[in-house]
Amino acid sequence: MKKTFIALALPAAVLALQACTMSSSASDPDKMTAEVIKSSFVDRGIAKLDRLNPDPANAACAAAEVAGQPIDANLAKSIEEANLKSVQWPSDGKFLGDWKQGEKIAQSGKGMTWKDKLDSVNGGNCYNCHQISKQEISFGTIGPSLYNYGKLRGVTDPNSAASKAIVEYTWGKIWNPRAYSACSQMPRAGHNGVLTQAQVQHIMALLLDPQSPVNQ
Amino acid sequence: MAGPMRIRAKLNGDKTTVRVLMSHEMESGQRKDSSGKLIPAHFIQDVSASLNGKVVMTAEWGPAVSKNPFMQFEVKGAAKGDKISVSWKDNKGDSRTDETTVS
Amino acid sequence: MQTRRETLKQSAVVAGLVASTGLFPQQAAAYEQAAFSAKNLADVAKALGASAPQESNAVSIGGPDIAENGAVVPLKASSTLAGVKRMLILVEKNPAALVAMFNMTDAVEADFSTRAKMGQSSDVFAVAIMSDGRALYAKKEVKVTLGGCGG
Amino acid sequence: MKLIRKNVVALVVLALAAGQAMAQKSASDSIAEYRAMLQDGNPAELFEMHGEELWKQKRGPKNASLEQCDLGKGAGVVKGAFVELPRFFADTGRVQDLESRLLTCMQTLQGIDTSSVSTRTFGKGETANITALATWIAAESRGQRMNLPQDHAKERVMYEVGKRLFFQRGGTHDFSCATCHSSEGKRIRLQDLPDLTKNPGDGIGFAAWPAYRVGNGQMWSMQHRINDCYRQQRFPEPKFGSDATIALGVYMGVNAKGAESIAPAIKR
Repeated sequence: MKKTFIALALPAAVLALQACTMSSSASDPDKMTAEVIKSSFVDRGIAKLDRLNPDPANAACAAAEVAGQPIDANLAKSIEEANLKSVQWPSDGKFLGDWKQGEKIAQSGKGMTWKDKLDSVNGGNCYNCHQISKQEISFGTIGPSLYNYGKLRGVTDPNSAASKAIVEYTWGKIWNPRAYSACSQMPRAGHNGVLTQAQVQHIMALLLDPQSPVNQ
Repeated sequence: MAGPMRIRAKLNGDKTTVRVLMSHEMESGQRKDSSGKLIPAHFIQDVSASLNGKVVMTAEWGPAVSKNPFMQFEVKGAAKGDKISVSWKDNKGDSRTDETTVS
Repeated sequence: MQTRRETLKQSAVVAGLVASTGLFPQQAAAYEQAAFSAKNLADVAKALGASAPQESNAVSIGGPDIAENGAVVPLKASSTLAGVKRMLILVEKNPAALVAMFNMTDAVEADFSTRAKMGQSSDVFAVAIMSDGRALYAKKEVKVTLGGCGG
Repeated sequence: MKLIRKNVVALVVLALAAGQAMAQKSASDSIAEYRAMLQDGNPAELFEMHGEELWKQKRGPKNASLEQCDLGKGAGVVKGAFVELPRFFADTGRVQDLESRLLTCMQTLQGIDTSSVSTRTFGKGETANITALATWIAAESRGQRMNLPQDHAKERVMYEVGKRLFFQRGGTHDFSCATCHSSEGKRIRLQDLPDLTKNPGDGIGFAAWPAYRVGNGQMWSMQHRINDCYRQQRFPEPKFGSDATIALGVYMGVNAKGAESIAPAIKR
């Protein structure tokens, strides 16, 4: 967690520089916004003000959205490359854990708000945005359906060479979705320390284990 | 002191639909506070409704009736201008009575 | 047309009246604690001195198929029969099944609605306790869903 | 034995899947039905009654009511005020939303000590009073269409600030308001998410709050709604009546121009 925010401090300075180079009329609301943020927010519980330090990808994606334009293609590419490099692959070499635990993690949206404690077990927030198993009818649609995720991709044995590419992609996507899509709306669950390596392994099993209800 | 009820009594043909909203916590006795202690049950147990002073229905409730309770029933033989009054009493002995006019 | 203000003023007066005349005739008979502690339909009926519950087309239960929030589930119990003494609303999987009991007079229809808390998906029942002691019921399933965010 | 059990489980799962496919088709219909059942008898009415009393009641060191409070349409004008807020107020030199304006009136007209009013006291004391007042004031404009002014330069700046805050990504999950509220027809779990970057339709989004939350039985003002969005975004906390919350109100309110207000609504 701490590591992430140290990494974020530098880009904030970059952002400030970018703002100064903009035309004065456009820079007014940006400057005003920075002042409003400064005067409006306070620390509460574990949610400290440093959570507002923008990293360059967040700032660039938000600016593009404000302008109603897609992010610059070269910038997108560099963001994706940098993030792919930072993905931590499973230290024990195991990509898949237990789908039953994965289901519980996918169901939970808990953790890291100002009401939570630092040592609380975080959820993956998955069902908030995705359909996953067919049994759960209360699912969101912000992200694509993940029902039959492994089956549709032909994963019959996640340990096989044939499945290697999709297994690694899925790990990278959960760990840090920005590795493949610069302005992804999906949280960087691994990179930002929302989920532990073991939790990511369980979610991987939920999606890719042929025994998982997702693939029935 | 508990806030007033919102009572509406509307004549439809020969029946009057009475809708009541009550201001009450309806604490179930199952919930725990932030320190893990059980919050004691606090809920409306007895309800009574009258038409021009004569009791037309009573009710007994458990703690599973929702917070800020809603109740609806149909009274026979009321006319516009008649008084409908509703009372409740909770398990701690607090009570409240309000009334309205059939419209 | 009565304003809310007038209603409020009057309520104080009425409250005084309640204290003196006693608007709770059922308190002559105590609160049905046993019924409100019972775990299922059969035990609730037994606690109220009724016979074994039987399903009946003349009783109906109204409620949603899916409740977006279990904290507030609108339920309606009604019957077309004459001779109904009490209408009950039950949620089978709650810690105590009986939610509410409505006692009839000739001046009201056997038609009552309220809102119940439900901890989980469950069958819900409307029960008519008849003057002759029969307990007639209707049931339906209400699914309780998980809400968004969860944080 | 084990094998047989496995087969049975598989069968059950299959049957469930078929059943669920049908349930899924009608799940949103069922939810709509559930919401419709709650419309008649919205406990927000209890707060509305309390708010009206508070407006007319002489309170505070100055023993005054709020009946001379200027909500933007002149002293004491309540009807229609809600659908034009937040707006610029010359006496404070600020753009204010309904709740921060009520705070001003309680201070100036009634002399009430409002230091206890904060995000930590939602549902309690004077903060609860402000919510009740906002509930009644909103109800007095029920059925009118959102029509926030953008005449004053500060109102236009606040719109631009609100827009930037709306898209600001941060917190541990990189969420912004836009993550959930910038496209049509999306859901979180089973709850529909309004697209707040434009007019989301009558009685949706900004035109629905204050609202009674059935989940916790609480009356939530827009301040409380925005506060809890930020909590779930894993941001630090915006102060009660802070410019960030007001700017977001301007952004959502201006975008909702023409939408019919149904506030106070009832929500899950």
